[in-house]
Amino acid sequence: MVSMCAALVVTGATALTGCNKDDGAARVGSDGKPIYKIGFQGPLTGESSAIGVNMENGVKLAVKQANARGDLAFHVEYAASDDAGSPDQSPAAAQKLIDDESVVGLVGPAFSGAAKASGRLYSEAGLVSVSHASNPGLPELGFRSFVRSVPNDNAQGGAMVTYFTRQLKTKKVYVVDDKSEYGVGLSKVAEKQLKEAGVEVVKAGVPAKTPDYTAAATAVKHSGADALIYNGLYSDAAPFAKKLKDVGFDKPKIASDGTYDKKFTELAGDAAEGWLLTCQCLDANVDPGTKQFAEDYKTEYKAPPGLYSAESYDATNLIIEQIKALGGGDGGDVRREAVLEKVKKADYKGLTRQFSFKENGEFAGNGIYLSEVKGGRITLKGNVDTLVSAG
Amino acid sequence: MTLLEFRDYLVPGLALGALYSVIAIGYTLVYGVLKLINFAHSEVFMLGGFGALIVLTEVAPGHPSGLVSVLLVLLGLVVSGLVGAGTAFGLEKVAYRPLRKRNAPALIFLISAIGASFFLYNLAGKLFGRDPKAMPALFDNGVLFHVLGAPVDVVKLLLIVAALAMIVGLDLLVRRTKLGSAIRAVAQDPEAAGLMGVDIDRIVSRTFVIGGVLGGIAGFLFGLNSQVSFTMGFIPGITAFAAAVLGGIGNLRGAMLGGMLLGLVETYNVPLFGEEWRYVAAFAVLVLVLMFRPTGILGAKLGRTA
Amino acid sequence: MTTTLAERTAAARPPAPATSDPVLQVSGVTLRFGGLVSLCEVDLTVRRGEIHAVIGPNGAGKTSLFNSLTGAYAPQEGQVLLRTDAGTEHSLLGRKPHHVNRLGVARTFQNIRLFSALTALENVKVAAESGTRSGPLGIMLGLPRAKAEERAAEGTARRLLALVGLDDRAEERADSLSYGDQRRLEIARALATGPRLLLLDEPAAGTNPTEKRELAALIRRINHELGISVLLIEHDMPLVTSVADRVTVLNFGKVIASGPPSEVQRDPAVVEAYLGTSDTDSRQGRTR
Amino acid sequence: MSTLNDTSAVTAVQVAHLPVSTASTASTASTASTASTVSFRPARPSAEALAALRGHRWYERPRWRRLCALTAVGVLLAVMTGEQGSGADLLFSLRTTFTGTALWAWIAAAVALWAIAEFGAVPRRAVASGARAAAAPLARIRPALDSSPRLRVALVVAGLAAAVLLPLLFDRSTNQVLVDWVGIYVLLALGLNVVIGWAGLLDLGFVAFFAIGSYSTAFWSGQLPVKPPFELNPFLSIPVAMVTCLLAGILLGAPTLRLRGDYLAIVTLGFHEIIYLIAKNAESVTGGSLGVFGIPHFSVDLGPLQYRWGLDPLDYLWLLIGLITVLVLLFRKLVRSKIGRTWEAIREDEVAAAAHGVDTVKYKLMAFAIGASTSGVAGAVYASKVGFINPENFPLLYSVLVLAYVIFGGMGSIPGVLLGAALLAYLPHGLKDVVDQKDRFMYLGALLVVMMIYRPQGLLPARRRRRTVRTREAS
Repeated sequence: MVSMCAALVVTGATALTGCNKDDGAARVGSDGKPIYKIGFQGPLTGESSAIGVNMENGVKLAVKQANARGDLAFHVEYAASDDAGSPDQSPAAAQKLIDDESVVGLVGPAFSGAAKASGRLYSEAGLVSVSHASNPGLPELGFRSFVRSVPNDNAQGGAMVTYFTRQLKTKKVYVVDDKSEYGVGLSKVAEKQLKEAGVEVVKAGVPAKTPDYTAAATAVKHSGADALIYNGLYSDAAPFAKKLKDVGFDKPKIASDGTYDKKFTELAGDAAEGWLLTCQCLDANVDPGTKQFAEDYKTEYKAPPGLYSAESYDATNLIIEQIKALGGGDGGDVRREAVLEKVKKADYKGLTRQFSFKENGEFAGNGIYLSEVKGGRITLKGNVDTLVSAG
Repeated sequence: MTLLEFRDYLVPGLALGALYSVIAIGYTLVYGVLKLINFAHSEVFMLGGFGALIVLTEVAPGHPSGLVSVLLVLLGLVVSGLVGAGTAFGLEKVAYRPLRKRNAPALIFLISAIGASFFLYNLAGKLFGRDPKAMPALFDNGVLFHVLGAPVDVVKLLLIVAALAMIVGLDLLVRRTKLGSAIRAVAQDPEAAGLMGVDIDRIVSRTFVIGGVLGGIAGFLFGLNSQVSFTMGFIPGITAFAAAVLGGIGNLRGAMLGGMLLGLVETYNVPLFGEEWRYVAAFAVLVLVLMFRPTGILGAKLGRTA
Repeated sequence: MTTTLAERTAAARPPAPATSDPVLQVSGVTLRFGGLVSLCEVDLTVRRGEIHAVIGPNGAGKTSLFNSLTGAYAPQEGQVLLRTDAGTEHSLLGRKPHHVNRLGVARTFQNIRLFSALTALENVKVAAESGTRSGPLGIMLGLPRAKAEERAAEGTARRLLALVGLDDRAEERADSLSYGDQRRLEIARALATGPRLLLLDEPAAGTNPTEKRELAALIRRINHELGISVLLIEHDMPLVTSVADRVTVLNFGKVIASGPPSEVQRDPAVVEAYLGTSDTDSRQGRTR
Repeated sequence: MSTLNDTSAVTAVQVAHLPVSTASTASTASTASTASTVSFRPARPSAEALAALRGHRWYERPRWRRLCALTAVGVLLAVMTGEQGSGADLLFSLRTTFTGTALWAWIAAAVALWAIAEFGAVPRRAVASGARAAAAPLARIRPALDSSPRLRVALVVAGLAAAVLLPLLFDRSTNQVLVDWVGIYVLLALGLNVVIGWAGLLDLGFVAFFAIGSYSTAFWSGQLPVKPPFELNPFLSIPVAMVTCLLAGILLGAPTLRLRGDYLAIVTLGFHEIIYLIAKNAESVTGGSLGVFGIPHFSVDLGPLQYRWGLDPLDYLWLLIGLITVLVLLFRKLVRSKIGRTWEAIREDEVAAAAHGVDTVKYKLMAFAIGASTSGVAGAVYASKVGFINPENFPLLYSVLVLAYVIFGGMGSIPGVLLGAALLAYLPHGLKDVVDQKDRFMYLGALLVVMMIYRPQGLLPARRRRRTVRTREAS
């Protein structure tokens, strides 16, 4: 009864207020140039804040440099919105950016769960979200403003499997994930493809922040598997690697992009030696193309760039490029819808790779890189496909 | 699971159990004297880990061995114990004593403790950075010897030995010293103890400090076995609290027993049901035990059994 | 079983003369705590309509006996039978306290256990309503039965407060009442559950002589006017002799004498128990 | 001589506490304690004098101890507001703080505050009388409300009108927060208040029922891997979620409610963890870590009356306000009935309650079930509003948070719980632009501690509890 009343009230009130859509009125700076904002949504607090901060710093650096170059007819500003990496904070975080009408493009959401919880809102607002979330199912959910700036996990999981089956000829693989949405998604891909290749699979979930990895490592050792796949973040991969070394598991080990971070080698020390790492990303610290970026980043934040810092930097520049192309500051039509259209059709050469997108927002192109930890550093072995065909 | 496999989980299980025991004692001690759950004990543990981490990062050379290793470990133990003690002392002084003075109900303590816990771990995250840190290498973690064929490495041995030493030391302290009998007196009947001339404030404060030493050292040991981060207190804290309840909260030996039991249950759960059910196994055991023994395995009195 | 006191008092039964018809029969009850024997083969019969006193030195097991009768303790051996007016028998041992109460046994406590933050009226109402049947849904929806039950309970509570002389204190918090008033409030609260047997645990402890006289009168009224049998623990011998029809003496958890007050007082075993050495007293003190 | 010494020691101890208590009462400005401030004031000089007489060294005397304490607070604040730490250099933040100037500003502020409080009699008096004057009208509100039901009704109606109409003026992101956090958590706090505030059961796993409600809604909308026998109209999922949670509450409560307070706390905490892990691990049933996507919005389809809830948070906000209003009315009735009285009796003395025919387990179970079904409602609304749930929506931390909200507002008091939950749930979002986002929970924690020290009874304590706290403090 009451809910019916509520419903009536609601209908009435919506009719009264109408809908106040943004009509692209950009704010203007003191020098008369318009101001456009690039938003970032990701975990700035909570468990995964380290990754969020990596990305945020990349975005901030790109914004800062874009303004500093002085060749733009507009100002770029940065707008942060923290979702703590969790879906429940995501709608509010997204809405905050959507409500700020000068935000015309977004880097993020960083995580798949958060992307799912806020995708409907961004789609409604027509605000393009250039996301690093790599869960394969995302483009199928029908978010029209979602584009992915990295190859999805099908590609990555596939690359791991290809390398194991074709290069190392493994018979039995132990697949471990951290029970996060990210890890589980990757493990599913890997399991499916391994089984298709006729390889025996043992699957296990070891929740992130497990206080002691010894038991899990012992289980790996007893399984008799001749290779291990770990899908999770470096912060959990490191103690796991230590315990694997302690129990004496010396078979090939491969880990996903969540582990691809210099901190993995710092945390795990000797135990990281010999681990293989796949990533859609290039290591900004070693790649020649990102050398300048890495130096700037270090000066700015007193720390080397981390996972996805460079990709976020690229994604930000991608959006700025499109604003420029739309004629931002020269009376061009820089509304969200226009930016969305432009980004979806973009073909942009960033520091890390070439960016272009399929119709459903999926990243077009491939390129999973394989690296190895050698002498305490992550060294690039090369593109998985080329490695396998060469071997 | 073959017998061979069964064997290999024993040492890790005992080591984890020893760690839980030491943390659980911190909960149980405070519960014994104040009848309140010191929810912020997990942050004492966390800060103990950070204390040792900071000092050791400053002093540890690249690849120490031999006597240097031993000294470094001792240094870590001392520093983490001191930091833990200091944190617990401050915690009592700021978050609990004012409440005690006005005779606040237990729930108020709980919320104050939760607030203190939030404050401390987020402050640590802010000050020291929010990504995990590894303890500097203090020794080469190789297998030392085998027990019935099961390998025992340095970290696990250190965990078990240090925990046992602390437990035995604490048991002696509580049973043999004047401070110990004062603690027991306060645990049994604070009013009567007060009338007999025991300075309750001082005893409560010292109880916190003792629990803090244990908690801080546990943080260091935990960090050695895995790594240090600002959120590292939460899970071991909850588990150790469960262990204290399992054994009978307020009961020292109960806390040790409960800790050991949960450590073994969690470890053996891995080959039996899979790692992802770790806490389900732990809590299922807890609920089952409490159904049949509503005050835990050994019952709930610090004064009586310790 | 769910008849409220209101209905029972409304029936206004004539004062029940003490008959040989037992309302409570305790036989061979033994209660141990670990190695300590708190009650040892206690036999006791309360006849319908009588006031029966249990006396004994401190630690003789009187309160343990009450706790055993009301379901708070579970004696290892023996039998406790409650006989209703209709003659059906209920065994009380092993029943939950609230169940024992529903069968018609109410009690007060030696160390007053009122609901201290509730008003006097609310204290009595809680007891009066414990047997009523309306559930949360009925109450939240304001069904007529819930309202009627609430009104009935309010009426009973006010009547009982008047009976014990607290009607002008109804809205005061229980812990703000004087000690004597608290004792009487406990009695009113116990009566509100509509018992056929009332257990009073040292109701006169800590009261002054005037209050004691009033209390004796109150106990007699409860017994005569409401027709409720009373089992009474009391140290105050004048009070016991003035109200009790019969007395049972406990010492070291054993019944050492039983009979009318005048007889029991002359019993040599009783005299010895009361003049016994302080040594035995203190030793027994611990069993409680 | 020794007797005299003893008594003076006692007085010294008592007196020594006074300045602290006056400080606290002045800051909370509560009515009850203003009176005590006045009567205790003349005792203060003698605290110093007595401390001197008893041979305390200078730094042990109250005045200097207060200086130390204030300076420590200053340093702490400097550390709290300092630089964010860096991943590479552990001591970066501390080093910058202790070599920077902000530290000295904080310390100077602390010392100045101390000096004014200790020596500046004039400004102190001015502040005190100003605070009293400011607090006087506030202090009169409560008695006025207590005595006049009409005023109370007017206030409630005004509050309700504000809650319904004000969101029209807010931007959508505020309204998102108002739904996702404030509305939902007010509902949860209301439910938990029944369990903890009224029945006195320490439940540390309350959000588990929120999860069960959400997943039940997902189930009946056919989005889980396990399919329902038939799909329900999304709106019907509210009562269904309620019943599901009710049953879950009874299932959990029946075997465990005999446990004493702290044991119950850990068992409920464990229950939460188990529900969370089942949601996470039982992939074939719950969808596991990937969560459930595509839970439809509510819709009403009754002939002429048709409405579909959509992406606009306002719709859900009004729905929540409606639900909260109904629940408040029902709960009010409940707590003033025999059930409320019986809960209170059980809280006061469980043994006595049982001895008077109260089936204590039944009543506790009732509280548990009512609380659980309330959070079932919240779960259903949440799942439908966001359309996506996954286990990370229900971490253990949230159970603890809801508990903090209830106690912060005032256990057992409906207005208190509404206000407390609304304020605290909004705070982290309100603070977003004020303090560094990463530090929000640090400030929240500090606020909780300070609150518990100076106003443990909560913002708007229940009437009866106000009396209890007062008598306790007096004794």
